[in-house]
Amino acid sequence: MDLDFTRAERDFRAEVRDWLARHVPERPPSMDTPEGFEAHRAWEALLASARLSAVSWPEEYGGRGASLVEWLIFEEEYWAAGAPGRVSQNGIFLLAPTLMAFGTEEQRRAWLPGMARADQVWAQAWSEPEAGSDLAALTSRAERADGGWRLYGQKTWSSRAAYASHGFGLFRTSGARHKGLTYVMFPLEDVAVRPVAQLDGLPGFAELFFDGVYVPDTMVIGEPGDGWRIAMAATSSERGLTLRSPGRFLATADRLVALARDADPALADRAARCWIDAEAYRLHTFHTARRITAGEEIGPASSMGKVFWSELDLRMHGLAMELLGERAGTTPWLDGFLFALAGPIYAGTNEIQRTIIAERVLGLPR
Amino acid sequence: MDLDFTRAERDFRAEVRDWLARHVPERPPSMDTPEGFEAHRAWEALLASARLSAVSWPEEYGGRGASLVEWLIFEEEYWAAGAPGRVSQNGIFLLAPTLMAFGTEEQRRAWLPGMARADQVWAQAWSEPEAGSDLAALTSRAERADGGWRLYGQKTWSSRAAYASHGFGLFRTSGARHKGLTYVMFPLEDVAVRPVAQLDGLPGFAELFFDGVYVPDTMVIGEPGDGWRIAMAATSSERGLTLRSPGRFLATADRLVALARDADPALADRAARCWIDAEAYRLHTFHTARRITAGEEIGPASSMGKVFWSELDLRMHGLAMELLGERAGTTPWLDGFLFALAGPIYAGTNEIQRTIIAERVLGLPR
Amino acid sequence: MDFAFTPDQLALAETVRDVLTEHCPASALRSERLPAWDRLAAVGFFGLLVPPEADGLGLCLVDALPALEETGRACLPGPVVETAVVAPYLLPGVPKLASGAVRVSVVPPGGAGAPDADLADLIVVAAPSTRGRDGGAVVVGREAARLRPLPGPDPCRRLSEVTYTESTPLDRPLAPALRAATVATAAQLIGVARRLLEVSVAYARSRRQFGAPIGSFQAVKHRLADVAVAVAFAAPLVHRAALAVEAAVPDAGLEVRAVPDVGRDVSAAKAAAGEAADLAARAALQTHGAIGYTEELDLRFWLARAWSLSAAYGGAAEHRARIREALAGGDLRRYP
Amino acid sequence: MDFAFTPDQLALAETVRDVLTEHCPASALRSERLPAWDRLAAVGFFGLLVPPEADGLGLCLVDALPALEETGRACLPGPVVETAVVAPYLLPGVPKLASGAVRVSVVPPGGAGAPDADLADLIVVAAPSTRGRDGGAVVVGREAARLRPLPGPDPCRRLSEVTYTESTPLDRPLAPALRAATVATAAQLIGVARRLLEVSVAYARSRRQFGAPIGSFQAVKHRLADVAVAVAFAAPLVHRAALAVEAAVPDAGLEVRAVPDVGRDVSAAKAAAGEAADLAARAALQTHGAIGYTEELDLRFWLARAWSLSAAYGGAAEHRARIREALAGGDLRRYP
Repeated sequence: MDLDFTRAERDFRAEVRDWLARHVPERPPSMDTPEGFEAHRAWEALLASARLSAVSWPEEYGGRGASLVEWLIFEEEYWAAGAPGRVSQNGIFLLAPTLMAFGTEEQRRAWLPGMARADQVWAQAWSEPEAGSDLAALTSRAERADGGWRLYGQKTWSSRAAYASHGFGLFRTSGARHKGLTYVMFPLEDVAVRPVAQLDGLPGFAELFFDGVYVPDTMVIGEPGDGWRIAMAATSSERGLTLRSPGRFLATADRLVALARDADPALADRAARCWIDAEAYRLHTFHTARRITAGEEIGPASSMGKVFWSELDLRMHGLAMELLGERAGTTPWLDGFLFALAGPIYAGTNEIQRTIIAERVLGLPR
Repeated sequence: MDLDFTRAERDFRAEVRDWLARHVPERPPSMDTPEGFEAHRAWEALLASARLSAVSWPEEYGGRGASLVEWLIFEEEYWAAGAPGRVSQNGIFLLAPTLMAFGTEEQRRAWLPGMARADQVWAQAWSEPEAGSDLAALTSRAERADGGWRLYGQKTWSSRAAYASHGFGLFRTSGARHKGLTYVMFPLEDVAVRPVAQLDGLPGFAELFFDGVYVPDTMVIGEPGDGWRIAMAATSSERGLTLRSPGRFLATADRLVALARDADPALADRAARCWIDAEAYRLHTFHTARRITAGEEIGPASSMGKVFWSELDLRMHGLAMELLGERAGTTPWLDGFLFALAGPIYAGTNEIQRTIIAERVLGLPR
Repeated sequence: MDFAFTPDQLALAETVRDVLTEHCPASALRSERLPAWDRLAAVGFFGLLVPPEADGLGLCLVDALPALEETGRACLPGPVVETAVVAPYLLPGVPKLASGAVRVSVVPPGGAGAPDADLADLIVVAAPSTRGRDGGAVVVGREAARLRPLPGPDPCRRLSEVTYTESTPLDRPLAPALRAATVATAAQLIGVARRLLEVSVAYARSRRQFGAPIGSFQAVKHRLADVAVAVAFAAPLVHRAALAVEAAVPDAGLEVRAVPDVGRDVSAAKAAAGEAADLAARAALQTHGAIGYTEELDLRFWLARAWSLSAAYGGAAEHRARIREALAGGDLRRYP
Repeated sequence: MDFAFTPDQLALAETVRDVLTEHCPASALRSERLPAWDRLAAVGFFGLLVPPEADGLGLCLVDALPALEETGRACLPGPVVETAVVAPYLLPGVPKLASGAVRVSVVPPGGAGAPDADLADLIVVAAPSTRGRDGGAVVVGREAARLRPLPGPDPCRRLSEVTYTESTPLDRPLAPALRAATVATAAQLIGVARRLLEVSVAYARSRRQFGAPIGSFQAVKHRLADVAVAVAFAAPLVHRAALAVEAAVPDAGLEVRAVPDVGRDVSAAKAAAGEAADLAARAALQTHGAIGYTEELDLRFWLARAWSLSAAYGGAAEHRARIREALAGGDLRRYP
C-alpha cells in the first residue's frame, strides 16, 4: 500500500495545472441559457484541442488513454482551477462508458470524437412522469419500423435537453417491468422539447414528447430488450466514479474553509468536518480506482459513494448559506446550494441507495 | 395566553424547594442493589410524609390534589435539587393513572395509599420474549379459576422486578392480537423472578415466569378482555406527561451547560442547543398541560414528546461523555449516559413513535 | 399560567387566514407584488400593534402572533413584519400607519439590505452593527433613497441595498423593535414550515412509486414525522419569546415579571424556527423529488421563503452564538 | 499510488484473525484478562514494529494496520496498542519486547490513566500535556508504580491512575509514538465498528417483530446503511494516516514525500473512526432493542470498547478542534 504519485502522474498534474492556468475563462453565463450553452460548448472544444475533454478515453476517440488515477488528478486540477461546469457531462460520463462497454466499434467511431469536441451535446432521458425513482415502470415505447424503430411516449427530467442535439434513454420494445426495455440514442431535432425551469428560473431540464420519431437500428446500443442490464451498468458507473469526482468536492471544501476562517468556531468546526470528509471521499475513490484497475467489480458499493458525496455537498453548501446569510445571493454559493439540493434526489434517490446498501451490500432481507 | 405563575403556584414552588433543601439525601446507592432499593424506599416514605410523593393525587389517597402545572413545578424543583430517582415510578406514574381511570374505588383505596408510601413497590410487566415492540403478540395467559385467575407464561424487561413486591401487565384470556387481553395486578412473591443485569452490571430488569400464580378477581382492572384499550390509555400517559417530566431534562441541561462552560466553543454550542431544547420541552409541556386541563385529548401527539425527550436526553449525555472523555466514569454522567441510551427504545421505540406520528398525526397511509 | 392562544387571538388569525386564502393564492405570488395588502389593511391588520391614540388597536405582539404565522403560511409578499411590527415600535406617530396606507421597510444592524424597499414609503436604516449595542437608526423617505437590488433566493422578498441623501434620526430605541421583528419573523417561519409539511404530506399521500403511495414508505414517514416534531417544539419557543418581549417591560397592573434575558429568549425562538423551516424545506424537496425543483410547482415560493426568512434578522448560528455567550455568563434562570 | 493493502499485509491480518477467533472468543472476555496474548506472541505479533536488531520484523505501522483492526474486531483485552505499537517507538532496546514477554502501558499527555496497567511490566508516563509541545515522558517499572483504578465503561480495558516512586527518563521523542498509537487505536475502532455492524445485521435478519424480520423495515435498513457508509469513509482516513506517520520521515530509497501536516491527518483518522464506532454502537443498540443492554449479551463488550477507545488518545471533538486550528493556519495542502 502506498499513496505516492508516480513521476508520470506528477508530470501529468503539472501539465494540466499549467494548461488550465492559461486557459480557464472567466465564469461564463449558466449553461442553461442559450449564450451560456454556446460558451460552455466552446470551452469543451478548447479542452478537446488539448486532448483534455475526455482524458481517459483511447487516443483514437479523442482522449489520451489516461489511467483512472490520472483522470482523478485531472479532475482535482480542473475544479481547483475554477473551470466551468461540463456541458458534455451526460455524454462523456454516462453515454460514453455505455458505448465503450456495449456499443459497436462503428458506434464508437461515429459518436465519441464528436462528443469529445462537443460537436454533439447529449441529454439523458431516463425518467418519465410516472416512473421517477421506479425506472422499471417506464412506458415510453419503441415500435419496429423498416430498418429501425419509431419512438412514442414522454420523458421528463431530461438534463441539458433544452439546448442539446441528441439524447439517449430506455424505451419499451416488449414485456413488462425490467424486461423488454431497449437502449436507444436519438436526435433531438424531431422530438418536441418543453423546457422546465428550475428554482433558479433556468431550464436545466426538459420534458420530451415522442410522436413516432424514427431512429435507425444503428442508434440502438446492445440487443433490443437488453436495455435494463445495459442501463444498470451505466447507472452503476454514474453512481460510482464518474458522476462526481472528488476534485469537485475538494475544491468546494477548500473554498468553504477559507470562507469560514474568521467565523464563529462552531461554524468553523463544521467546515473542518466537511474538509476532512472531502478528503475521505478522495481517499475512498483512490481505493476504488485501485480496485477497478485490478479488475474488481464495484457493484452496489458505489451506492455508498452516492450517499456520501451528495450529503457532503449539501452540508457544505448549506453551511456556506449560513456563513453568508443574506449576502449568499451575491456569490456563486447560492447557485451551488440550489444545485446541491438535487444531489440526494437524482441518479437514484438516497433512500433507494440506502436500501441498495442494506440489501445488496449488507444482505438484509427485502 | 400568559406564562406567569399564580401566587399559589409560586408559594407551592417555594414550599417544595424549601422542603427538598432540608431533606434531599446524599446520593444513595443504585436502586438496583438491595441496599439502594431500601434507601430509595425510605426516601419515598419520607416524601410521602410531606405529601410530596404523588402531589397530583387526591388527598384521600395520599396526595394533595395539585394541578398539572403544580406537578410540573414539583418536578422541576425535585430534579434541580438533585433528589434520588423514583423507585415508585412504575406504580405512581403508570399503574395509578390506570387505577384512577379504570379501577374501582375499592382498588384505589386498597392500593394507592400504600403505593404513595412505597409500602408496595410495583414492577411493570409488558414485554415478552417474542413481543418486544409488538405488544399485540403477547402470549402469557390468565386462565379462569375459582373467584379469580391463574397466570401462565413469561414476561421480560420487567423494570424494578428484582426487588419489587407487586407487578402489573397484560395476560391473554381469549382471542388473538389486540383482542382478549386482560389487565392484571399480581404479587411477585409467587412468581419466579430472574434478574437480568444491564450494561452497568446491575439488575434493572428481570424476567418473570408464571406457573399458575393465582390472583383473585379484585386484581383485574376493568373488564376481562378490555386490557388492550386500558393499557393503551396508560401507555399514552406513559409517553405523554408523566413518564418524563421536563424537570429532569432542565436539571441535566443546567449541569451540562456548567460542564461545557470552558469547553471548546463547538462543544459549548451543542450544550447551548440542548439547553434551549430542554426549554422547548418545558414550554411544550406547559401547553400540553393546558390542553389536558381544558379537557382535550392529547392522543398520538404524545409520541412527539417521547421522540423529542429521548433524543435530547441522549444528546445531552453523549455530549457530557465527549466533554469528560476518560474521566466520565468518575462522575454520575456515565450512569446517566447508559440510562439515556435506553430512552429511544423503551416505552415504544422511537421508530414506532415516528410511525404513529406519521400515520395518526399527519395522516400518512399505513 | 395559561400557555395557549386566546379565542380572540385565534379569531384574528382566522380572519387573516380567510383573507389570504382568498386574496393571496399561490397564483398571486407569480403575478402580483402586493397581493392582499389592501384587504389586510381593511381588516385592521396593520393597526394591530399601533397605539390607540394613533388609531390602532394597541395590542401586544403575542396577540398578533397567530396572524403573523398565517402570513408566513400564505407566503405573503411585501414588508409585512416591517410595516406591521417594526413601524408601531419606531414610528408610532406617522399618520395613517394603522390604516396600512404607509409601508415601511428596514435595514437591520448588520443586515445586507431592506426587504421590498421599492414598495416602501419609509425605510428605517440602522447604524452598522456594534455587537449588542444599540447604534441607533435613521428614517429615510422612499424618494431620498437610492436602491440597489441584491440577488437572493426569494422572488417575493427582494432585498435592496439602501443609500440615501436625506434622513431623520430616530428618537426611539431600536433594540425592542428588532426583538419584536425577530420574533415576528420566527412566527412567519413556523407558518412556512407548517405549510411545507402539509404540502409534503399531501404529495406523499397521492404520489405512487413502486406500486404504493410514497407516504407508505417508512423513510418518508419518519422524515415527515421529524419535521412535525421540529415544528411542534420550535413553536412554543416563539410564543414564549413574544410574551418575553412584552413582559420585559413592567406592567402597571401586574407585578414586574422576571424575564432574565429577553435577548436569549428571542434568539432561541429565531434559531429554532429557522432550523425547523429549513428541515421542512429539505424534507419537502426530498419528498417531492425532482418536481420540487421546478418553477412550475408552487413549492418553490415556500422553499425560498424558508431560506430568506431564516437569514433575516440573523441566522440560526448567529443566534445560537448569542445564546452560548449568554449562558457562558452563568445566568441560567428561565422565563417563566 | 496503490491505495490497497498488499497480500502480505492481509495475510498477516488473516493470521491474527484466526488466532483471535480461536483464542479470544466472546466467552473469554468474561473469564480472562489476557486471552490470546501468548498465541499472538507466538505468531510474532508483538515484534511486528520492533527493529530487526532487537529481534523484531521491523515493519511499518501500515503493515500492521489490518492486524490491529482485527484486535479491535475481536475486542482483544490488554494493552495491545501500547505494547505492540508504542513500545517499539519508545523502548526499542528493551529485551524480549519482540517476543511479547514484556507488556507496556501508557499514560498519554492529558490522559486520565493507563489502560490495563496492572498487567503491564513497564508504564510510560507522559508529562502533563502542554498543548502541542512534547513534554517528554518517563518509564516506570510495575513494582515502582502505585495504581488507583478509575471507574469506566469498559470491563476489558481498565484504566488506572499511576503514581510512582522511581522512574527513568525517556530519551526518545514522544510525539511520533503517540501519533502511531492514535492511528492504531483508530484502526481498532474501525474493527469494533465493523463487528458491531455485522452483529446488528445478523440480529436484524433473525429477529422478527410485526410478522417480519426487523431487517426488512426501511428504518432499520437505512440506519445500518448509514453505519456502513460511515465506516467505509472513515477507514481510508485511518489508512492514510498510517502512511503519513511513516512518510513524514524521509526515506533513503525514495524522494522525500510531502506530508503537509501529519498531526492533522492523524486527528482526522481518530475523529472519523471514533464517530463511526459511536454511530455503530448506537445503531447496534437501537437494532437489538432492550436485549442489547443486558450483561448476558456479548454485544456489551463491543459497545464498551467503542466508548473507551473513542475517548483514548483524545476524543473526536478534541481532534477536530486540532484540525480546525491547523486549517485556520491556512495550509490546505493534502497528502497525498
